[in-house]
Amino acid sequence: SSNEAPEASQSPSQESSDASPKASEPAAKGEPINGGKIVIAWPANPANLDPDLTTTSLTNDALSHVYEGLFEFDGKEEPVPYLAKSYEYRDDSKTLYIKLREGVKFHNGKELTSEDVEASFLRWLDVNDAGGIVEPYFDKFEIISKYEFNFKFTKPFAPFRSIIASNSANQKLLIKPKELVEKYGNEVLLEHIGTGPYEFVDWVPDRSLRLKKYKDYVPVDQEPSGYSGRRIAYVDELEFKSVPELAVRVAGVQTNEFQFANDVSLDQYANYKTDKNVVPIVSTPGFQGILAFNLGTPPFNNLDARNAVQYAVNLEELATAMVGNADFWHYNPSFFEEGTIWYDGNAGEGIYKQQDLNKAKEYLQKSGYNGTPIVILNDRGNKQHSDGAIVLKAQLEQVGFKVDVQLLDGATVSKQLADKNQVSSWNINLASFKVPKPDPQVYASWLGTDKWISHWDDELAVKMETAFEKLLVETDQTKRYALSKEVNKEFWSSLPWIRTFDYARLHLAQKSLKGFVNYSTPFYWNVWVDNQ
Amino acid sequence: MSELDQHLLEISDLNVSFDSRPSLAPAVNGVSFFVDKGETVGIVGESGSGKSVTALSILKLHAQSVSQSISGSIRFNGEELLTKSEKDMSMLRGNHVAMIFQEPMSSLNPAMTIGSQLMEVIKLHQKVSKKEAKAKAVESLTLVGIPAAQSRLSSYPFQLSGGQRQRVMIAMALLCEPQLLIADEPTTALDVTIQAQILDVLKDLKDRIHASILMITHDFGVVADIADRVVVMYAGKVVEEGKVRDVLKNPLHPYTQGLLSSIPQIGPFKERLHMIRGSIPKPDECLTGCRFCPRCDSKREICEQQEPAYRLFEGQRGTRCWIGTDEYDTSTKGRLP
Amino acid sequence: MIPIIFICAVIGFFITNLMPGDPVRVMVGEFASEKQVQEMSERLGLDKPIQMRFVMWLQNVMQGDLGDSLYYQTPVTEAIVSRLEPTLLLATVGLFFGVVMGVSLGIIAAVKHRTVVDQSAMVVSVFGVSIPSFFIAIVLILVFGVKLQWLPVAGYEPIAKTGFGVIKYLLLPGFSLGLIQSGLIARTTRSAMLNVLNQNYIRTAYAKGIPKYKVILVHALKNALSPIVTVIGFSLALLLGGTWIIETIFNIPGTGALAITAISRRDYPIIQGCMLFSTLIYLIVNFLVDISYSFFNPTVKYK
Amino acid sequence: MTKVKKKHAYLFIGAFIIIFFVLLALFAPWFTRFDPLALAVKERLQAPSAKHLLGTDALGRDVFSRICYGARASMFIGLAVVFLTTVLGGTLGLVIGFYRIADSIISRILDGLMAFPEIILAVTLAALWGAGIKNIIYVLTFAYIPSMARVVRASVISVKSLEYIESGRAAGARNIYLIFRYILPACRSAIIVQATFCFAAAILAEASLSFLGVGIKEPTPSLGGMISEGRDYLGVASWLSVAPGTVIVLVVLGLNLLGDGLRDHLDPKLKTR
Amino acid sequence: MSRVKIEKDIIVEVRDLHKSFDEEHRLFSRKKNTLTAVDHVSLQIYRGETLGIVGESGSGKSTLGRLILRLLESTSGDVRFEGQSITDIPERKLGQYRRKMQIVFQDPFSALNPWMTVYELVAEPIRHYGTVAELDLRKQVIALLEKVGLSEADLHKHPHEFSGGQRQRICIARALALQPAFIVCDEPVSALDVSIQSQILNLLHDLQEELRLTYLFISHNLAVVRHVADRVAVMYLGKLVEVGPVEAVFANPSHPYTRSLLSAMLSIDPDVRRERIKLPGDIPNPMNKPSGCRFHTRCEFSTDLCMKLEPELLDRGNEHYVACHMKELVQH
Ligand SMILES: Nc1ncnc2c1ncn2[C@@H]1O[C@H](COP(=O)(O)OP(=O)(O)OP(=O)(O)O)[C@@H](O)[C@H]1O
Ligand SMILES: Nc1ncnc2c1ncn2[C@@H]1O[C@H](COP(=O)(O)OP(=O)(O)OP(=O)(O)O)[C@@H](O)[C@H]1O
Ligand SMILES: [Mg+2]
Ligand SMILES: [Mg+2]
Repeated sequence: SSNEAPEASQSPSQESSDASPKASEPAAKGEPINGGKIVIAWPANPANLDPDLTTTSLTNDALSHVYEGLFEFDGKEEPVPYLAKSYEYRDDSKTLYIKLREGVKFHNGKELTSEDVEASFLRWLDVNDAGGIVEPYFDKFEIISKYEFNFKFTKPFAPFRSIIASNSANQKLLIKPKELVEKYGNEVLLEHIGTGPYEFVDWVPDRSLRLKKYKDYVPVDQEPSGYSGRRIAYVDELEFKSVPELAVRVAGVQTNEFQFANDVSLDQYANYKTDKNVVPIVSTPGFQGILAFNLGTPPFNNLDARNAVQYAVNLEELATAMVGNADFWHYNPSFFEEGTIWYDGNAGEGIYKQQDLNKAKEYLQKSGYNGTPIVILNDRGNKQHSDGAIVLKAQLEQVGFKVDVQLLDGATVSKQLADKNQVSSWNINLASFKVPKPDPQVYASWLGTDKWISHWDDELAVKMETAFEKLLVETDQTKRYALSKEVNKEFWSSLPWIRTFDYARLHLAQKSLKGFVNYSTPFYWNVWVDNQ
Repeated sequence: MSELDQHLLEISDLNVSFDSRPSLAPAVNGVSFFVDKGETVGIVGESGSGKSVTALSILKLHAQSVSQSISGSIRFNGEELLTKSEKDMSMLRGNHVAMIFQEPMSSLNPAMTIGSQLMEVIKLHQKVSKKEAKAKAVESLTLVGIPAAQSRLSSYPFQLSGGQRQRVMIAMALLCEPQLLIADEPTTALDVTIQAQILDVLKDLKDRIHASILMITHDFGVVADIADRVVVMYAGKVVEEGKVRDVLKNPLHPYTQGLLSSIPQIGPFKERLHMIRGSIPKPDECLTGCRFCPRCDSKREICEQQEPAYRLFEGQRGTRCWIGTDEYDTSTKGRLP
Repeated sequence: MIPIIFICAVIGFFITNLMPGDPVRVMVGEFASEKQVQEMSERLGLDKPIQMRFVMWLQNVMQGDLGDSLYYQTPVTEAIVSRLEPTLLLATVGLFFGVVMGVSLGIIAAVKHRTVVDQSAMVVSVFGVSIPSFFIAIVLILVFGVKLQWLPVAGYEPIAKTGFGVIKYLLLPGFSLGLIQSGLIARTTRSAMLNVLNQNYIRTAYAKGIPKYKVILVHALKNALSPIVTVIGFSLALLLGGTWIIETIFNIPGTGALAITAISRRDYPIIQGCMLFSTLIYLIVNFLVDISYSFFNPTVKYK
Repeated sequence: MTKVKKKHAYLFIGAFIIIFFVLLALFAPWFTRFDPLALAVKERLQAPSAKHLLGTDALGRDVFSRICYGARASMFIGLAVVFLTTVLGGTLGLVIGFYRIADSIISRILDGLMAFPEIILAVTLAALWGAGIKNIIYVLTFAYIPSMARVVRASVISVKSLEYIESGRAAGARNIYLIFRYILPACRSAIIVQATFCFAAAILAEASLSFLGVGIKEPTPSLGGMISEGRDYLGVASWLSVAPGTVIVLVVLGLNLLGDGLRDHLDPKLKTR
Repeated sequence: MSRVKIEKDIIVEVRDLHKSFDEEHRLFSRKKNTLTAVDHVSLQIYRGETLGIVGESGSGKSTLGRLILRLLESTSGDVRFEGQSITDIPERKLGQYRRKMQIVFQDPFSALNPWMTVYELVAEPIRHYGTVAELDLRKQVIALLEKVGLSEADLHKHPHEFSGGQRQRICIARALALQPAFIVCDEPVSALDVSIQSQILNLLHDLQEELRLTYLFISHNLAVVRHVADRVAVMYLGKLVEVGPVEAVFANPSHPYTRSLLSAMLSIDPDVRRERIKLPGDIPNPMNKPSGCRFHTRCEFSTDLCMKLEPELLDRGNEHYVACHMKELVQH
């Protein structure tokens, strides 16, 4: 149904050829070589490796090599069957029938059956955030046979496949053997047994996570596309190392100590380009930037004040400060990337990127803002956000806000953002998400009455929620597109956060790394090392 | 002068000045004297008169941190020392010429045992086994009157009394049976009783190994006790020399006379002591004329104008004073301060 | 010693627990739901009031149990012990560089007192102390790791695996650490040596005919050693504090990096454990320094 | 003669460097054409030029202005820490060194505090009290008091037994008078050395704190913070950290020279003869 | 110095004065070592006289001097000044006695606060005690300086700019500033050259005549003590072993220790042969003193009695006190 969707890994900057990630991709030249090892330098330490329990994207990046989903997104961002062999909506779309692929083996040698899916799903439903979205509409899990089962819902639940395949913010349902689920229950998993091309070896927190090639892996017989299709483990070992210092991550790739480094400096792109040893990889879509309001406390519990910010912000300046080179960021008023089926170019018309200081001042006046300094709260460990906060301060002060930028350490910030008892400790937070996989439904867990960080609790919130509700139960895709526009409209009229811009991430690959495909989440199957 | 009656040590026209203050009078200014074999020569003078600088010049032991220029000649056994290399000097030091210093409390290395400090010298200058070195060390300690010498070898300096330390220093100096022992105020910091002990030890040893001693002191008592001849220094210059008896009984220079009469005498009690006015000149004072002149009771005009030459007399006597010369007799009385 | 440790432990407990921020949030991630948070804090026992936690913690500490890490779920002592090897090795290499550079600079400066050599040596030592360690570290990485490719840019492999080869991971970080320490050591050495070189027994040594290098290295150095060792001990204590930043940069999994990450995660038991650990190290180092005096200062041994 | 001149040369060079940077910091507004906080995002990461003497940073702020103002913050921190540490630690050291009564107890406590690595203390306290110049000053003061107190205590104890103290007592001097006229001057050189050390350490500690993310509150520039920020741009805009780094090195060097010179200068025995 | 007839007016009386130092506590050792520096000493000093104290280094001479001025607190015993016990009076009332009792130290290099000018140094005692106006103070200081042979030009110099002799003069001026009656001279000339030594001794002599001062003159230079003192006391390991008029003691030393001490004196007359009475062994460790007579370990006449019983200081006639069991040695 998403045939028209163009390739997702499209560069935002096709007009400027030298910055094109296409050009820099180590294309799959030559014959794949078996063996060797890939060391990936991570910027941070994942908090834990339980994919159901943490929202850290790094965990997901790595464990996608160990666990697999029933569905995976293909290159057109369409969830296609993966561990599932086929699926079918039945019963007015209230039932999702799935037939598993046969002969798929877990790393412990056991074959994948419906029971394993059941156990994994129920745990996911209970402890995972995305499970929380599904739960209110879920009825029961029905095992039909060893390889067949039904998901039963109380209402039609359209985004289900997208949600259980989505690897952004760890919503994906990953299939574990029943024994593993039973052993750990809702506790943090300390062992990992999946069906993927790599099996878990060990994890030393803050140091490294090691995976090794799973010998008995049987790839699906499909051409690779995006996250879907044939996965072949060429290298014997993958090691994910925590390397917080940027300079070291880069230096390591330059010297071939690491073959890949996540999240390096966009500002140094030109340098990397001229370095013969490395290949910069612009990963796009990368992040979606927002300015999140604290909607539970003045002044931003008032729509006028939010509008004042909306018109005060100069996105170009903000983007230049945070990202730099214009090749690496672009405007986007919609929830999704241009090119995806959900893209809505008309969203936010007349309000998005319309800096208008007079209008902003008017709104501010109207809001009855009393001059109390507003607090921009951010983690000072995140350079982009802290730089953005400083620029934002200047912009807001132009229209009459008093601003106090508080850049604190991560733990303090996340605590204050979430603390329901200390609602008034902040007003604005610069945030960014990894651009979610197509289905607007994922936003439902953030935008709504008192969700995520926003402390939003008024009639606008209810309206927003209702808009999502409609989208949820509608299974007809065309109707859903229309409804998603509705959601966009609702969003822009209530401004629960301010949409800024989307920006790329920059990774660095060693020149020896071959076969790498640029995808929003880097993966290392079908990739080999050639030290020639 | 034939080989035979050549002096053991002969210093002539020694000048030492410190580069840090080149404009001032040299610390040692034209000093000449000699020491014969088996002889004990005392150098007396007040603090700052240049005694130590002279003594240190012989072995070129001036502090490394201060640069100085030395001129003149110092001959030991006929060999010129001033032109010798540092390496050759090392061969000489502690071997043929030994030196002991004023402060026994601080002249021994506090972090090394007596034994190792003694044996170090032997091993350095003589080819002997460890055992022999040890035996020698014990022997020399016994020689200077340290009881239970064997067990003392493993003691550290702080475990010894001042007198014992000075005796260890002497023992160390005598290990290689040097021809010349330079003793820079070896007893000044010690109690009278210990001073007497040390002097006795020195006399004893001198007889035993026939070494010559250059004894630096500011105490005429010490000179009277131990020396054969005496050299009196004042402000970097030799002002008088002669046999001890001659100098003490019949001092020629007003300075020597003043010094001797300043000493509280055994004999009839005196109400007041004789005293020399003022104090030793600073390096930048009295650069012309006789440097003792401002303190001298018998000075005349000539004394202020011109520096007296050093005159040598019969019987190894010498003095640097205008008194007794024609110029003095004809000169008018100098202005008194 | 015991009271100091006890006081530090109590101070440590309250300081860490009063820090703003919440370990639970850190663990479940930014986008986690309230429910996840709730469950996690129950799991970690952080839902109880601080007084109660203090009493429990005290009881455990009395029995030598520092508790479990909130994050690793392993006993704190185990976490620290498992990180000890790189830190100790790093501190040793750092100390080695610091001492070698510091002491030799100091000696040279003292021997060439008041000359150009002396002044240059002191300027070099000032450089060492006045450049932030992380900056030195990054420059070293760029020069020796990337440009010359003599050494790995970062990382660490346990000695069990690499044997003597472990040294290649320690040279750069050790040198950065050593450079910082060398300044202080050089200055102390210089003044101690100057002091000693003016002592009478040095003149005595020369008078005995001992060659200059021997006088300086044997007679003088031995006596100058006690202030030098004091400052080296002090450096060692500092080193164990200084490894934090260096470990973070060079990606060395030592106790320093452990403490830093524990702070950013508010892993209270680990922070407390690290505080206790460094107190202990400090006291042990001080104790060793005191003992070592007796080796070169006979007065201490015999009195 | 030459020796005397050389010694003064230290004092002069040190004082010159320090005065230069103090003036630069104090009169920063006169020297600088740009507001250190003024953003000019379009002109980000420009190399040094006639317009921007030391280039611009990632937000287009003028690095030269930021250094001037950053020196202000860093030197202020340094001075304030030195001042507080000297007054508080010095007093403490004097009291326990001179009166000996509380000595054993307080020394123990100081030992305990010294045992806390200063960075961990700083990081935790900064996390507790929040970032900001004032808190950094408190934190560092707190961290340096023990060593200052110990140094002063040691030098008081060594001076206390000297003959001239007794002579003062015989002349009828009371304890307070003895402390201020007899003991304190004798501790001066120890205090100067320690204060120099504190100053340098404070500037650097501020840098380390910035590295760990608990330094001076953004966007206020500080030398340490600038080095720390600039390190991510070493490849493209090395001036971002090299320039403030150079300033720190010069200041610390100047301070050392000044401290040494001052110590010699205040010692009457070494004064010109 | 003054050979005039001594009136028997006691200015300072020391009764059974005792001082011991406890060694500081150390790691690993429970045992405390005690060092007795002054051991139950009784002594009288008459107004206008000079009492010399001689003895080897470490015999407790300086400690005794400091105890008398209460610069050190005694362990037990009593010091009386002009009939008044000053042992127990509180620190703040001590001032009125201190101004009458002053001290001149051995080492003029370390006895002057290097950070003060001459003016401050000399004015200091007056400032602490008197209420003299600043203008008068200046005059007074200049007068004092002139009295000791310095001049107004020296007023604003620092101690290091002076030679040793001049510094000792400053010390003396400082001690005289309060017009004391009694001065402890703790080896005032030991650090000085002979020519300077005679200047200072003469100065002290003149001042004594002029101001009717009483001196406690501590020295290990026997010739000097002999020259300046009216009476002399000999100390050995914290005890007085012999006290008497200077002529009597020097002409007729009665204690074996005094004898050996005097025999070690050097003469500048080359004709005088020194006949040293050699003492075996060294001065014992003051922490661990011999029992009985503390000299018995080195005494050629020692008997069993000496080892057991400590001899008392007894008058052997003519105010010549000796602490020795050997009666026959004490002959006149
Ligand atoms: N290292 C030096 N630098 C500069 N001047 C020096 C140095 N050593 C000695 N002098 C000067 O040289 C002169 C003679 O000093 P010297 O030590 O020889 O005197 P002395 O006769 O040994 O005195 P004392 O009896 O005090 O030992 C003095 O004026 C002294 O200040
Ligand atoms: N403050 C002190 N603490 C410990 N011991 C002391 C102290 N002052 C003096 N002593 C000891 O007391 C004894 C007597 O010392 P004192 O200074 O009175 O001797 P002295 O006769 O003056 O000797 P010197 O001739 O060397 O000046 C010595 O053994 C000395 O070590
Ligand atoms: Mg001398
Ligand atoms: Mg004394």
